[in-house]
Amino acid sequence: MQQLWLIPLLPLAGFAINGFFGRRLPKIWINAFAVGSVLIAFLWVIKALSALGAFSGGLEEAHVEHYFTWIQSGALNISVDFAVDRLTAVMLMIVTGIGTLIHIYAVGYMDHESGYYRFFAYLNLFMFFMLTLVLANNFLLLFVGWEGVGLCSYLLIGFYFLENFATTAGNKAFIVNRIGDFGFSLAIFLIGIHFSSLDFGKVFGQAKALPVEASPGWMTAIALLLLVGATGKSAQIPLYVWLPDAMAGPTPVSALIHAATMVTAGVYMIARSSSIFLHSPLALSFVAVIGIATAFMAASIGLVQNDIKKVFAYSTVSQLGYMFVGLGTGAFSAGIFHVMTHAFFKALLFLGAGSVIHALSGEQDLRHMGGLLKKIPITATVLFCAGVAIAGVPPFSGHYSKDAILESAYQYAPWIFWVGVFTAFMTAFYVFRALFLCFFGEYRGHHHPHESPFIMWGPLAVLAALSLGGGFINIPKYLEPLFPASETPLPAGIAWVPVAAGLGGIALAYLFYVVSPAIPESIGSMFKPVYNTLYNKYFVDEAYASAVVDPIVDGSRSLLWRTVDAGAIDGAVNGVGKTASGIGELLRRLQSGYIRDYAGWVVAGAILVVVAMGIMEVAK
Amino acid sequence: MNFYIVSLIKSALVAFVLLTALAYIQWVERKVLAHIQLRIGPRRVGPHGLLQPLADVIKLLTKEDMIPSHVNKFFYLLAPFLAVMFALISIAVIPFGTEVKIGNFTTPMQLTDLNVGVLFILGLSGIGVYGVALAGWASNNKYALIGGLRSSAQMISYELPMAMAIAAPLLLLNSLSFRELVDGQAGFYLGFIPKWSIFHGPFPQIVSFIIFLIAAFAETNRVPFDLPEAENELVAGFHTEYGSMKFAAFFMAEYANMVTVSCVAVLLFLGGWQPLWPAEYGSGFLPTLILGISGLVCLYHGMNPARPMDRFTLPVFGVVFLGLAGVFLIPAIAPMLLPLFWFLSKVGVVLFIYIWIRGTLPRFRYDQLMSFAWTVMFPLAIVNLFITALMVALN
Amino acid sequence: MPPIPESVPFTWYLILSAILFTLGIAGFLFRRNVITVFMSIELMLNAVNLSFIAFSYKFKQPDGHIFSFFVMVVAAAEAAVGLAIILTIFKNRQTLEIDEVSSLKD
Amino acid sequence: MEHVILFLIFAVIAVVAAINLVLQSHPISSALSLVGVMGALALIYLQLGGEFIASAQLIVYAGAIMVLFIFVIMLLNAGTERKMKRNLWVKYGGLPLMALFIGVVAYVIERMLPPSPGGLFGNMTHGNPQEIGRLLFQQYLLPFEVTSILILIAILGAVVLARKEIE
Repeated sequence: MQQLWLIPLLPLAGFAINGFFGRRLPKIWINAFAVGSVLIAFLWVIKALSALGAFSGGLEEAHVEHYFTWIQSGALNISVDFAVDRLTAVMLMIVTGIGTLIHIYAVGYMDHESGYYRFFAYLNLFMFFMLTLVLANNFLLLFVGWEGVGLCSYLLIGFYFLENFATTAGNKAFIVNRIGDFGFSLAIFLIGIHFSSLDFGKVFGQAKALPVEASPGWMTAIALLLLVGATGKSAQIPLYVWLPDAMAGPTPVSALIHAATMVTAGVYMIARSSSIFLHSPLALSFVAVIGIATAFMAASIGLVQNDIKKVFAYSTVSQLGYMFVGLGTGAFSAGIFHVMTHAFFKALLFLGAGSVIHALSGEQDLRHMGGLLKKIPITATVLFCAGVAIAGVPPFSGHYSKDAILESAYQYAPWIFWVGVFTAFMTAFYVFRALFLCFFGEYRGHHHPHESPFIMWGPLAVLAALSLGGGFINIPKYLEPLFPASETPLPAGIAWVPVAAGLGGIALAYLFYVVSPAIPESIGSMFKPVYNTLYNKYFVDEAYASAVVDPIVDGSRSLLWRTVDAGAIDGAVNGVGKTASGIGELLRRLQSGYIRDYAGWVVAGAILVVVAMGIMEVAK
Repeated sequence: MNFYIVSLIKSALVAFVLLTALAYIQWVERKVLAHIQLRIGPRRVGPHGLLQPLADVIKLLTKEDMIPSHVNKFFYLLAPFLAVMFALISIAVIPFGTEVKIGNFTTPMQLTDLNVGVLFILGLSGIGVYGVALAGWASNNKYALIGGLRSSAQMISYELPMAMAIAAPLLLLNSLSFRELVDGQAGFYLGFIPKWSIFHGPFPQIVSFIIFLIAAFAETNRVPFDLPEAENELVAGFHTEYGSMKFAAFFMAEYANMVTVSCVAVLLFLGGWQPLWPAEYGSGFLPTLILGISGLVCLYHGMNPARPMDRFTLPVFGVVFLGLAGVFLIPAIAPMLLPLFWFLSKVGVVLFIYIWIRGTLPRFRYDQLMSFAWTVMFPLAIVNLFITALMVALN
Repeated sequence: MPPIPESVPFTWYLILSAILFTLGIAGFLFRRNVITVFMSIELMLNAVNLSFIAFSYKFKQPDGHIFSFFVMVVAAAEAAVGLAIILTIFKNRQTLEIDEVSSLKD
Repeated sequence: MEHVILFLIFAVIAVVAAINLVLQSHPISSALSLVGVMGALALIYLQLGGEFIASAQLIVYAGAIMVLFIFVIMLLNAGTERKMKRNLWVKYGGLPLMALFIGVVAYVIERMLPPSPGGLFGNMTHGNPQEIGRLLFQQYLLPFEVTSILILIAILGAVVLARKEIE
């Protein structure tokens, strides 16, 4: 026993303390509990993993810890137990590690915010659920964590609940996720039906036992439903719309939840249930297609956004798409690899953006930035580190994970590869567009930029180091025992293409936004419709609004509310009330208030019983 | 049927002795009080007023038995009856000595050896309240009512420390039957310290003995706890409205209770009829010695009398005493009489303490009385009980 | 007139207890003085105790005694509280008539 | 023989006292008759071998609870109940109904219980304090403790209820 339960429970304790007493606690204590709990959790993770030999080539098999039986009904026996295998180990390291850094960062970032304790309470709660999700050894417990992180993301997106857009964004995220969770829960039911267990070990064991070619239809159904869930949580087409709005939350939240950890839950889940997906090529191809489509679309939208966080948000979506491509093309380990590296550089990007925003005291619009290179050099440096990482410039982390994905994509279907490459090009372009707009040229804002305190750029430095060197952590190799990787490098002819795309994107961005800023405007006016389409995100929100939201709203207003609720339900309720009061009107006469009457009734009952017994005796 | 006859004889005997004793205890009390207060006390009726009790009884019997018009007759009459009845019943489980042997027929010196005798006594003392309370209530008289209320409150309050104090020696001796209790206190430490429960290991019960005594005073409404009949505040308390024989009944009840309580004290704490020092040091000859000396003294005073009457009375007493002294020497009877002697002398001592304290101490105030019961006696008794239990458990 | 048996038939105890219990009920129902009603309850409790003791005599095991002991203890607690309540009622309404304390219905 | 006679004596005392309890119009009389019932029952307990329970009956019930009752009656100076005319069927139907009830119960008891060796003094020795104590402090320890707590609460409640409000 490695006392894995401590890992999620430490943040939970932090949440409890801050949530209940935070209002009265001084800031220093809040920081101590919030950051301390996560930090200790991180250290504990390291201790447990090293004890399990995760760093020394051990942990080939999953290490399971059973705590107690949760639900015992019929054949279904769901118990609360945590498991650690190499996949979980990677996720654990990412979640707790990045989490710790971001907590520390948040101490500085949220310094002036109101609701300080509330923020950290939510953040700790999120850590708890995320760790539960990662550690869970059965689908139901995973679902608990899944819903929990959804809840926390809702709470944190709506953190500035006084602003309207924040609350609406929170609602949007929550509702859209419901759709995905609906699919996920259906999948869980199917699994429960067909495997008569939700335990990972049992389910995947049985799944592996089945012959791949003759896999039953319900397997595909399960896989597709799981995919629905994953698209919800990991912001893939068609459910990605919530993620960009989610940037309404504080930047550390965007970094932790909407870049590094939570949104990768879908990837993790699919990778976790790989043995189900492997039995349904159809579902796999769905994953790949959705992934590449999302990647491309989001990247193209990202090209023209002016809000720095929006840009990074869309980049997140598209990177997630990359991960899905990895998963869909069978390179699960590559997907996870990209999860890790992406966690590094995207967290870094967001935190850096946060640092910029902090420096400009709230300014998020790229058009009001510029020339900040001198003013906030550290932030600039780390942001450029992240930029090169995400652009896939060798030998930085993004390069390796992205290449791994693209390799398997090429194996799977060359067109996916080419689209991926173009996406990579766009990625590099818009990221550096943002960076150049932010740091080069003339300062177009009217604030007085100031460099962030150490407590903020300290974590940034660490993340920068990681996103530069993170690529040398060979995750695919590490995950071999789980996902037998097919290492077939790109044919020499096109091995250089992705790198070239990345560098090309950077170069183009430099040309457009540093050398001659006139060009983009002219292009923009030249291809006005395209620009508008991109700028309005392909009008997806509007489409959803007219296609889904409005009908539902009208329908519920007219049908559900006026007819069903007011008519049927209220009628029934009132009817029940009337009946009850009518009966009560009759029974009221029983309650005369005279104790002797009550006693009389009791005695009458007793006499009845005795007489009945007497009669029975006679009857014998 | 033998059983019934024997019981009848015994109870008749006990009743006679007890009632006489009650009368004479009162005489003794008057005498002792008198001497404490440097008076002489009764000496008109009979030699040294020895016939005074008889005279009192006759007076009380022959007085007009009047019933006030404003009382609730039934309860008014019932109350003294209850009081004296409960007081007298409780003597039934008190053993006075080992046992009587006549030929081959033996019977214990006790009306009935109930093996929950102690509980029986406790129960009766609990019920004993009714007499007083009813009397107070039935008299339909403020003073009487207050007296009745006071006494019932006081009795209930002192029941607890008393019970606690009794429980401690029970723990030591591990029985509820008086006879076994006394047997449990036989023997000596180091050959001369008697194993009475006030000296008994592992935890001598001196504290609980004192608590018991105090509680007993309260139970029997004696000075310094005689609030229910505090003359100077309540006229005569609960028996204000009672006269003649009914008053005498309360009087008897009070003294009977005294006797009972003293007997219980002796049985539980003072080793019952166990001698004060071992027989090999000649404890067996103590009664002979005392009686003999007192007989001789009487004879001497008879030779040269202070008053003319003494010339006839004192020699008679002297002869009687000497005769008794002789009786204690008869080997066949001695083993029966010795325990009786020890028991009675111990009871006498306790009774004397009663009288002594009455002669010495002033009366409590009512609130003092209650708070004393609840804030001093009760906790003390409980603590004592715990310590005893602990000690017994540790042994 | 049947001959008197040597030992008391076991059922007699139960019947006695039943009679007492019924009398308790009667007292409860027909009396109006709160205190008397309370005492009728005590009477019923006693009746029940009797049957407990009788049964534990029949089955030769003391558990019945234990139970009736508990009944007594609880009755003591009940008496303490109940009498306190009665005192309060009297303090507030200057009555012990159970029928005048009927504000429960409104 | 004499056992039965004694039982009958006590039983008659108990029943008469109980009837008196019901009929007497003054609370004090009822209280005393209840004490009478309890005394008689205590003796019957003795016959059934319940030495401890008999003593407890005397000490706790007769000695403490009923004294408390009488105490309260005296304090409140409760007078006799004023007669009030009952409705007819209670007046005339009550007694027969009770008789019927008792009859049915007796019948049921007689029918249900097989004849068994009856009550003799000293025939059962399980009721002695040692046994009770052993059971009470070993097998029934938890109920015992709970009851003690209950009593504590009751005491507090009584104090709170009966104390005079401090203005």
